[in-house]
Amino acid sequence: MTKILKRSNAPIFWGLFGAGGMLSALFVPMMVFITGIAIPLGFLLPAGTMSYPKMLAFAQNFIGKGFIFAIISLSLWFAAHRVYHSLHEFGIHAGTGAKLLCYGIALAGTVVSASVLLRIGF
Amino acid sequence: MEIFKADVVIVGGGGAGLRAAIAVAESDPSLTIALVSKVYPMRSHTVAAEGGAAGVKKPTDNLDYHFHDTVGGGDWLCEQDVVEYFVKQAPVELTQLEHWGCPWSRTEDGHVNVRAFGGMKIERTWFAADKSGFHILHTLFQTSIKYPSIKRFDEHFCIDLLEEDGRCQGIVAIAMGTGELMMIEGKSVIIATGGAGRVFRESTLGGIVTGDGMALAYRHGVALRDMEFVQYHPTCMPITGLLFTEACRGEGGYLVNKDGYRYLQDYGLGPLQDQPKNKYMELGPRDRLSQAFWYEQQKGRTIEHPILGSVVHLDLRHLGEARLRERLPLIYEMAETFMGIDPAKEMIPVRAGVHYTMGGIKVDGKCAASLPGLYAIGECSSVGIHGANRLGSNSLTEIVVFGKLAGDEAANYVKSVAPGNSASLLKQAEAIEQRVTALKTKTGGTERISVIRKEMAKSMEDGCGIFRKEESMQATCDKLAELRERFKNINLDDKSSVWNTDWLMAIELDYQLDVAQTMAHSAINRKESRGAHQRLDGPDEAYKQRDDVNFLKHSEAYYVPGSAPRIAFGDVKITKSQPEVRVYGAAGEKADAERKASHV
Amino acid sequence: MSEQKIIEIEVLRYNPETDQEPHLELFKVPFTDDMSVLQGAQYIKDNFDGSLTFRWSCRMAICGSCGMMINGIPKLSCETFLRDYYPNRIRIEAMSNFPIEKDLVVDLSGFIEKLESIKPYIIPREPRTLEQGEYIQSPEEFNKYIQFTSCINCTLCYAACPQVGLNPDFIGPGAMALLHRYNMDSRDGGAAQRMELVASEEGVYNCSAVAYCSEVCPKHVDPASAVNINKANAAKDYFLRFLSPKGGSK
Amino acid sequence: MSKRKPYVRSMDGWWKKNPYFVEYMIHESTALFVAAYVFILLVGVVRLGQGEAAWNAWLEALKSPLSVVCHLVLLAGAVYHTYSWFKILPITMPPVIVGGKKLAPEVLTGTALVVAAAAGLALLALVWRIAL
Ligand SMILES: Cc1cc2nc3c(=O)[nH]c(=O)nc-3n(C[C@H](O)[C@H](O)[C@H](O)COP(=O)(O)OP(=O)(O)OC[C@H]3O[C@@H](n4cnc5c(N)ncnc54)[C@H](O)[C@@H]3O)c2cc1C
Ligand code: SF4
Ligand code: F3S
Ligand code: FES
Repeated sequence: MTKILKRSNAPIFWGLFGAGGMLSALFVPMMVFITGIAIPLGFLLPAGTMSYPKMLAFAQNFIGKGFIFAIISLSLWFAAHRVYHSLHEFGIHAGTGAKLLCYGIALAGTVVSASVLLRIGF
Repeated sequence: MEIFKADVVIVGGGGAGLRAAIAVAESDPSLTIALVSKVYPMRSHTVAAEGGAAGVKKPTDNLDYHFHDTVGGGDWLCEQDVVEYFVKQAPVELTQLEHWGCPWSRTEDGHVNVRAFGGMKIERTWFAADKSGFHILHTLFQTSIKYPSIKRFDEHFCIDLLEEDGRCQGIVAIAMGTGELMMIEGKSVIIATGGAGRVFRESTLGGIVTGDGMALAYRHGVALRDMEFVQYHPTCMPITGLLFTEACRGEGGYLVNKDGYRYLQDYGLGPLQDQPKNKYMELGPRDRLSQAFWYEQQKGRTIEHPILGSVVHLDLRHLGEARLRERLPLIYEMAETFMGIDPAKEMIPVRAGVHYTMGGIKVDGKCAASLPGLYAIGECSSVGIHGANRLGSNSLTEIVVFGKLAGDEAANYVKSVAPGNSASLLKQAEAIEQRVTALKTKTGGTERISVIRKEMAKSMEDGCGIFRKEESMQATCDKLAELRERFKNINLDDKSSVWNTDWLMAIELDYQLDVAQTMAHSAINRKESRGAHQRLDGPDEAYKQRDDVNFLKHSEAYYVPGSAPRIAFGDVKITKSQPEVRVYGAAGEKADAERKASHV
Repeated sequence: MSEQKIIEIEVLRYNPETDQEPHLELFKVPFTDDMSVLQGAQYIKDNFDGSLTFRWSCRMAICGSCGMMINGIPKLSCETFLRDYYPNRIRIEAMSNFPIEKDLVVDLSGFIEKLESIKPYIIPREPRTLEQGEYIQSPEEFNKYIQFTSCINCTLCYAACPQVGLNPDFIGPGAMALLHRYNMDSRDGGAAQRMELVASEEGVYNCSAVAYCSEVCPKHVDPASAVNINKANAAKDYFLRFLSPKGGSK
Repeated sequence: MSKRKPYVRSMDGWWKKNPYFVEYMIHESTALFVAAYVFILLVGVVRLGQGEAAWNAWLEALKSPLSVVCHLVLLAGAVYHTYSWFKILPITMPPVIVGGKKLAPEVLTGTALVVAAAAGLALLALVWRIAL
């Protein structure tokens, strides 16, 4: 075979996709439950669980900060990758445009969360 | 017409053809090889072989044992010098397959394992679970991809050989995808087209096993040798003919009749053994087992099944599910999907079915046919190792041993010959094109090929079955002559070019009719019983016996245009084994001991 | 013989010399309980229309010729039985994701090229002469690859995989299973050479883990796992390049 | 001239043609649910960075019935994502050999789901601790 093979850059996106998929599979359901259902309804968790000081402290904590960042950014990369693939699957071959849009949003989300978390300080 | 020029043309992409192609490529990378096959190589019928390939492996075994098993198994109709070469090369070639990646089943310590097989004195059958042929074929096919000098013509159907200056110089083929013809020139041609068992009805064979190569060589004046010897396999699935490998018995399966009785002990294969014992009971040779089935049927001791007909039972239950799944996974699945039977819990109904053509294109010990430049290997050939009855697991070994030899021989041969005259070859090819195209386009015929095919198969079964008689064989000969006539009056439904399988099947049928005639006429002329050819007639039933005085001879069928074949007889090469009574079981052991004593 | 029943078989017909596009044709086929879909097709060819075109040979699910869509699902027609569909109508079509040549015959040349491109042969880790005998392989070593040797090249997995349909250049599940078979064989040392293809744009990342390929595989090869395990391998190779000058392929 | 004319069938609507593909599309779509939630979370983080008032407004917004209903839907999507992610785990990771035998896919998926449940509960416990 003399066909010239071009190396795919997919590993980067695929790696982010895999990490995001795994992380969100492990934690997102419980997070949705906590922030979107239990807290608003005052159900199960003590009142004030997510009060400003507590959350600020959490976000300033090294581990807390890392966790929030990882969940947000990686999940976005995961979703972007899947959506990009699904577009292809629906026969929308927008090519680079779709790619830029999908991964662009993920990148933007990553940058925003990183900058906010950094600004919050340690 | 498209033209391709090769040094060596190989017709057939089964185990034999692939092994030959690799041999040519390895012996001289500068030679161009055209590998022509009517199916993708991995679809070839080698794929269906289950049990394994014989080659001396154990320290307790030796080449002499393998030699004697083979020659005795073949009822002394073997070319003994060729058998000597065969048994010597067997382990080498099987090891070569291992090096190429063949996943032979192994022992716990990581060495290749061997299993028992019918008619073999010692375990020497290399196996890859029960998919030995599949793994051999895929290993060879995949390995062949490594060699750039092998140019494949997949799904190309060979319709004739080109002969000029008294030597074979190429072939003409139909590219099935377009329906167009092409000429492939070659300084030598190796035929490796496999067997012809599809001329029968109930067989273990794939749809492609139609004897094409045999008919091609035959029409060019090469003899078809020992064609009357057609092997029935004793354990086939009724109706479909699908095979339950001999390894079922090698692993310890029993054959029982309707009373649950292991009837083989009544047919010179006893005494009864609990554990599988080589050359005893279920591990006797195939011809004997199939004949025993026939006798049981005559005695009314087979099971009469409403749909399946007369059957006996293959009992594997005592082996247990775990062992069956490990050693016979394909068999397990086949019984489940095709018959809805769990072999660990129920017995499997089986009967004898056509399995192998011992005879074929007559070649010498170097695979060369009488037409210079033409070679033949594998099941389509008669190199002389199977005699009147092939031992199970010798033919997978045959395809690699003689595939290699023919490849080397052909590679050598082409260096000595000058290129042919393309223009006159092309003229021949164009004449061939007209002939086969006419078959397709002609109108006004009234015969359906499927009807002729079915009548042929039925007639072959009636006349050339496990046991044979003069009248029924004559009836078959007459029927075949009639069908040859009727074939001229066929009409095809499909007159198109692209992928016209109707057309290809008509050409195959034409080949089959030739091959069937050689079988029936060779059979009627052999007035004795030997190996797979068993007669019940003759003055005072004399033909029931083996007759070494008159028939320790190969039959040779020669083509006579527009008529039945001419049958001649040729000598058998004997080196170190004089014909003896062919006995198995306890009697066999005794004979072995006596032979040893007298030889020392 | 058991009582004869009649089953309706609808066949997707296409004759490139007369048809613009495929169309369905209905046949009424008498059948017995032991008849496969393949035998149904043969019955049609023998008795109704000799021009019906399909591939077959072994009838025992080992040669890999007879794949087709049976009621929309890729199956080997020789081991699929008419009785399981009766009394409903059964529809047979050429395998999805391949161009149709004629009736049930598809163009397999693309698949064959892929198969040839993966170097499906032992590239010896340590050369060995025939006199030295066989390579030794422990049961553990053997078990690592044996499952992937069972592929019969039937291409049902290609007919099942939408990514193959969407991008015909995708190397696809069956060929990847075979590639993995050699990579996992202790006799072989060619994994690095094969990586170029695995990691290429035609390679494993076209797969979105639909996994239907493994679902339809008649030989339980699990090609989906072969493809997906190699995503991780290719990723490792991709990043390793940056770490060591020797690591990874080009 | 060759009379070949291979016919290429359209892929339009392929995913509607087989229940297996419909399921695949549903599980692919769970990414949108995850993304939607993460987006809400991102807004929360931004609001947190903007100070207490902004944060409390975000918390307040989450209390609207619409929000709660939305989160119930998101929860369903996220749980399905977890389920489907681990269902394909057996093909996406190298085989796990236990006692010389490959672990059955069901066992692997089951184990992973148990791990996921444990991870969720651990998270809940952690939040509880922070709360106290
Ligand atoms: C079910 C079964 C089980 C068996 N089990 C065993 C076993 O356990 N051990 C054993 O030793 N033997 C076994 N055998 C026998 C053995 O498998 C065969 O004898 C052997 O594989 C034949 O190989 P071959 O290469 O000669 O032919 P094949 O493998 O049949 O190949 C023939 C080739 O020729 C090509 N061809 C034919 N005609 C044409 C044409 N006109 N134009 C172009 N190409 C053509 C075909 O496409 C094919 O590629 C078994 C046989 C069967 C049927
Ligand atoms: S992996 Fe399975 S489905 Fe795919 S070609 Fe091989 S045997 Fe067929
Ligand atoms: S179906 Fe196709 S997308 Fe991947 S897992 Fe199988 S190759
Ligand atoms: S005919 Fe060989 S696989 Fe079906």
